[in-house]
Amino acid sequence: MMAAFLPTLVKASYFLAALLFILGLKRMSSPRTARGGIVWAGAGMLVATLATFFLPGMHNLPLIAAAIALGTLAAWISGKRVAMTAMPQMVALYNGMGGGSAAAIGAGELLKFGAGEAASTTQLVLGVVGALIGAVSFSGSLIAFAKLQGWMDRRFVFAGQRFVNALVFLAALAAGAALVAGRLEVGVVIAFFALALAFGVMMTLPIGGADMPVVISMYNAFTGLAVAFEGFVLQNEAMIIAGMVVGAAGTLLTQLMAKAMNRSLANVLFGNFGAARGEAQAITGAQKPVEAADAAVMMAYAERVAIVPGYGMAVAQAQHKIWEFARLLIERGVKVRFAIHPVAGRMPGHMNVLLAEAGVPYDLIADMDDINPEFPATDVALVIGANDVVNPVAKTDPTSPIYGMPILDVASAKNVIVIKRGKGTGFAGIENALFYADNTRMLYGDGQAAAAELVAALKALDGGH
Amino acid sequence: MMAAFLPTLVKASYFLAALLFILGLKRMSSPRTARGGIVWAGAGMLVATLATFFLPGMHNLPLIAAAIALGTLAAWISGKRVAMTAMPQMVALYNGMGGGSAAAIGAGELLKFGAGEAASTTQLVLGVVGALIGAVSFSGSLIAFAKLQGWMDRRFVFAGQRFVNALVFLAALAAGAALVAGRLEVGVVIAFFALALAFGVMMTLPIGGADMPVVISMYNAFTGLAVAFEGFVLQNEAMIIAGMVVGAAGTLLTQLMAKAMNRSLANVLFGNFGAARGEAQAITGAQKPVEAADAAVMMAYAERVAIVPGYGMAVAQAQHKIWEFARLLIERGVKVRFAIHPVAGRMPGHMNVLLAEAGVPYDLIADMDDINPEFPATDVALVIGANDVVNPVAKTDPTSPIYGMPILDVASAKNVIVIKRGKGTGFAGIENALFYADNTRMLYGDGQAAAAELVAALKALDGGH
Amino acid sequence: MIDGFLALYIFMLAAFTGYEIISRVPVILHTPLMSGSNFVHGIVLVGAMVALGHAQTPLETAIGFLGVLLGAGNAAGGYVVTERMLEMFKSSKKAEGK
Amino acid sequence: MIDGFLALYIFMLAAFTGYEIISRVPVILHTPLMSGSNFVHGIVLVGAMVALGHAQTPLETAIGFLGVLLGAGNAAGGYVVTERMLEMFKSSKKAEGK
Ligand SMILES: NC(=O)c1ccc[n+]([C@@H]2O[C@H](COP(=O)([O-])OP(=O)(O)OC[C@H]3O[C@@H](n4cnc5c(N)ncnc54)[C@H](OP(=O)(O)O)[C@@H]3O)[C@@H](O)[C@H]2O)c1
Ligand SMILES: NC(=O)c1ccc[n+]([C@@H]2O[C@H](COP(=O)([O-])OP(=O)(O)OC[C@H]3O[C@@H](n4cnc5c(N)ncnc54)[C@H](OP(=O)(O)O)[C@@H]3O)[C@@H](O)[C@H]2O)c1
Repeated sequence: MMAAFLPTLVKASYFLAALLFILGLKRMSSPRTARGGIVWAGAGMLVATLATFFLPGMHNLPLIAAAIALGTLAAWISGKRVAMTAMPQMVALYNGMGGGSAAAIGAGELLKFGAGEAASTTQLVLGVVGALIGAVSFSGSLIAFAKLQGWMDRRFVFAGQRFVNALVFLAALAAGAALVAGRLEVGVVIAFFALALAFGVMMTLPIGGADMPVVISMYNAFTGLAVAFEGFVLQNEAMIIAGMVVGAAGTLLTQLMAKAMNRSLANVLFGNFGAARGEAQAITGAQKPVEAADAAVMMAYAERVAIVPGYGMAVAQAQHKIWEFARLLIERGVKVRFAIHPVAGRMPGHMNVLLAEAGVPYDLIADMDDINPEFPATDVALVIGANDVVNPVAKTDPTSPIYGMPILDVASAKNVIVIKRGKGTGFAGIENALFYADNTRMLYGDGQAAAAELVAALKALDGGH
Repeated sequence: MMAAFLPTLVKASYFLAALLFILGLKRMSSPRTARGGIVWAGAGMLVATLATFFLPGMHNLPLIAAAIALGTLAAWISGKRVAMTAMPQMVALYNGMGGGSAAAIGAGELLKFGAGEAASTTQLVLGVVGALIGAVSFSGSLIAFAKLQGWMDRRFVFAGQRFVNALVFLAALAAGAALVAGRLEVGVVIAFFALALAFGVMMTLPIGGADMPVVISMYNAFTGLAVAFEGFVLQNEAMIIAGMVVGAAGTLLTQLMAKAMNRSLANVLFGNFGAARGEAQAITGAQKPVEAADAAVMMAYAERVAIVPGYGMAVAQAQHKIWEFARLLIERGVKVRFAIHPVAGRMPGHMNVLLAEAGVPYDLIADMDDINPEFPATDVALVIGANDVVNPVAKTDPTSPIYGMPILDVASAKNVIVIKRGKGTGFAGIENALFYADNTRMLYGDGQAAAAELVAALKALDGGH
Repeated sequence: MIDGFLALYIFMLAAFTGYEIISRVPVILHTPLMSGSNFVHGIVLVGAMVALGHAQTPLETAIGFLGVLLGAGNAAGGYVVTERMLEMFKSSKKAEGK
Repeated sequence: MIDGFLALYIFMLAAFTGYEIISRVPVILHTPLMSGSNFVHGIVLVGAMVALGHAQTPLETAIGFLGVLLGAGNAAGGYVVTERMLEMFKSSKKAEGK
């Protein structure tokens, strides 16, 4: 219906937009060109949006402009204000909005078809499927947002949960089938969307907050597909292509993210990972505490120090203090490097983002493959709030849930100092043999406070200036 | 015109074919899966060809079957019989046939449009452009074939050649424009094709035989584009997609091939590379000959020997004798490896193909990056028929045409023995400082004969058994 | 008019394109790239604009308005967040380019 | 009916697909891959069959016959040659897979 009215210039704008999206994503997937990528894609979006105003036969132009202004303003401000560490939930929120928009398009078209507008079977089927996926992505993403934001701390698990979820999903499918079969009544449409939205919520509830980045990536791929399918209903090539590209790219990205965490997607979705599990493997020995002053002295007179940050540094927001401490060491002639594990923290690149925020220059940051061979020549490895990513069990115990994940080999450093608050486990919920090793000393305390003590101790060493 | 009559099953076959082509190419581009790739693509071709017989409204079915049988038989037999080293020219030949087929489709459609069949401007334009490209690829590929086959040894160069070529090309364009403008008379069609074919010939004539792999790859991309454009005229999605994929892949491949030879595509096409050039840089010193018997003794008592084959080994068909010699060395406990430069010979993978043919197991074959660090610990590097790929000038002389090309670092081996017939230069036509180095000895003679002498000498050492 | 088969071809090609583009991405770019592709499907805004532009009943208008609002949020929010994240990688530019 | 813009989209996506697929190929596979893609455009045979199948005048029939002959040669020859070349890489399979 739409394609026939599209004047050439609008069509050309859409083509340009699709091209810029692909080129932009291509650039974003390489570190050297990543920053330009979003600008290219942004230009494409601008062109396509502006061109759409010039489609013939468009009514409600002021209303459209108002809705755009409102949505843009709200998202822009929230996106600018939010803290760097809250990025994953913002992505979830905006992604959910996209899914909702696709679902709304689907709803509108279904109502029109119900009112007698002609549609091919393919359009009807894809319209329904797109609306289903979009609605699931909408409500699921909102739950993911709420969890990451800390509004919903608990994981909601009950017996027979999977069975109930499957029932709701089948009911949604049945309602969709009724729509395709021609029962395009308002009641059926409402039931269909209610069921789809409910399924999105229920599917996301039992998943632990730390698994959310993977789940958000999956919903991102969902929204892409929903957009592609609704694009077919509207016969809009730019939507079809952009949506499908994101659908495929997002699916692969989801798998890559799960793999980086040494998990499978099925395990993330249904595995109830992070729930209380059987008793942890017993580890002999004791944790040996150390005072901040002693730790500071050890590092002050070391030749090489490697700092290994983890999720705890993010929680404590200790990156600024740690960088201050590192700078003091560097002034004393100590060779300091930051060692980053690819899945340290709760989202890929989490540590890089935090350290960049604190102003750590990039040449001091080493990734796993570069620094692992250097640990044996390192005098002190300072672990701050990292746990799973330095757990030797990943190499030694085949029954461990993190078995097989490559780790930062801090255990081979001459001395290890670990900053954490107590005996808390990490994301995987397991004991860490590193903390009991002979060459490990524990510096208990909140990450930021402990780092501040180290700084103070070091300054005292230099005569308190 | 065609799309409307396509029954669903035929359409589905075409879709399957396009999918299999892409998946097949994907597999072919990774060494582990390459062999399966061609089978996948072949299955796609079979499905699409069979399905086409079931298109409604097809006449001349026996004629079609006869033409297919004839073409398949001739190509199949020639392709099976030809020697492994003649592969590049066979690819040229078959590629030219594809270009010719696309041009024939274009000619047929142009005649039909002339006879009053309706066509959109886009169809007309793409039909003409596709026919032009196809015809150029056809005649150009045949010249490439003739040159590689040794039927046309000379490079045909004359003053003002580029100017004449440009004129012919412009004339072909003008004829094409006339066709697009509606002058679809048989005379114009004939003139158009005659000019296009002439341009293909003239463009290829001045290019040296050794540059042909790159040129063939370019014509391969051309044929792909021609097929895509004629596919649009026929409204056949499988042709459009397969053609365009090959067009893009072939373009990139052409660039990669040129780059592997340290050349630019423009340089290949217009550079007259390999023509007589200014005097070679003077190299002091003399080539020091060695007898086969002495060379054999040196290697018999060596610990490590690296064999470096080049184009001369292919010319002399010396791979079997060399492998026999290497086996004798291995029996004596010498560690032997073959060192392969990526562009040794006259086509990428040339040496790998020859050595595989002779039965050399793959774990004895090392590529450049692996073996270069090992040359200093190598007692004897035996160079057979290689020249440019071991020329140190590529590292030392910025004015050299091969400057910047990575080379096999044989000069750092303790001793170097070079088998070649005399003082002939290699593909780049330049002197080689390696042949004058203190630790280099020249074993003059045809590659196969010299290898046979080495074998005989080694057997004599062992007491002539 | 894009019929079923044509759509299938476009779906297939777009899927290959998306898949191949991502297949070499390093781990630290996973989050920004997720955000970037999240922005790209903000093109849904264009479809929502068309839906609202052709809405006739009040219900259709309301749904269309919601669609445009959400779509604009997807696009704008996706852009800002991605841009901010990639900005963080600024200092990495030289080091990563080696 | 595939109109101009739709063709443009398909061209663009197919080009990206082809480009991305090849962009990581090792040097020793250049020749077999050239040969393999040469085989793939042998699909021109299908178009030539249609042309001959709809030929009416003797000239059209002759041109169509030529087209099918050449197209079949492209497909069959391309297959045999590629298959033979890749066969040579058989022994490499294990070593390369590492
Ligand atoms: N990066 C990703 O994309 C991603 C996404 C999802 C999941 N994951 C998973 O998350 C884990 C990441 O490993 P990780 O080593 O970074 O973290 P972790 O294993 O989760 O360990 C974090 C440690 O920090 C300590 N901690 C918490 N708050 C602290 C504070 N305020 N001050 C000081 N210490 C504090 C905790 O011990 P105390 O309680 O004793 O202080 C805890 O042992 C991996 O298992 C990974 O698979 C990663
Ligand atoms: N692989 C590709 O894709 C490709 C494609 C096109 C061009 N090229 C270019 O080709 C060159 C390849 O280098 P290369 O080192 O392999 O070869 P080369 O530089 O061409 O040298 C070949 C040498 O073999 C000797 N030779 C010829 N026939 C012989 C015989 N029957 N017995 C013994 N020796 C014989 C010749 O010297 P005598 O005459 O003294 O015997 C000559 O110096 C590079 O410049 C490359 O860029 C490569």
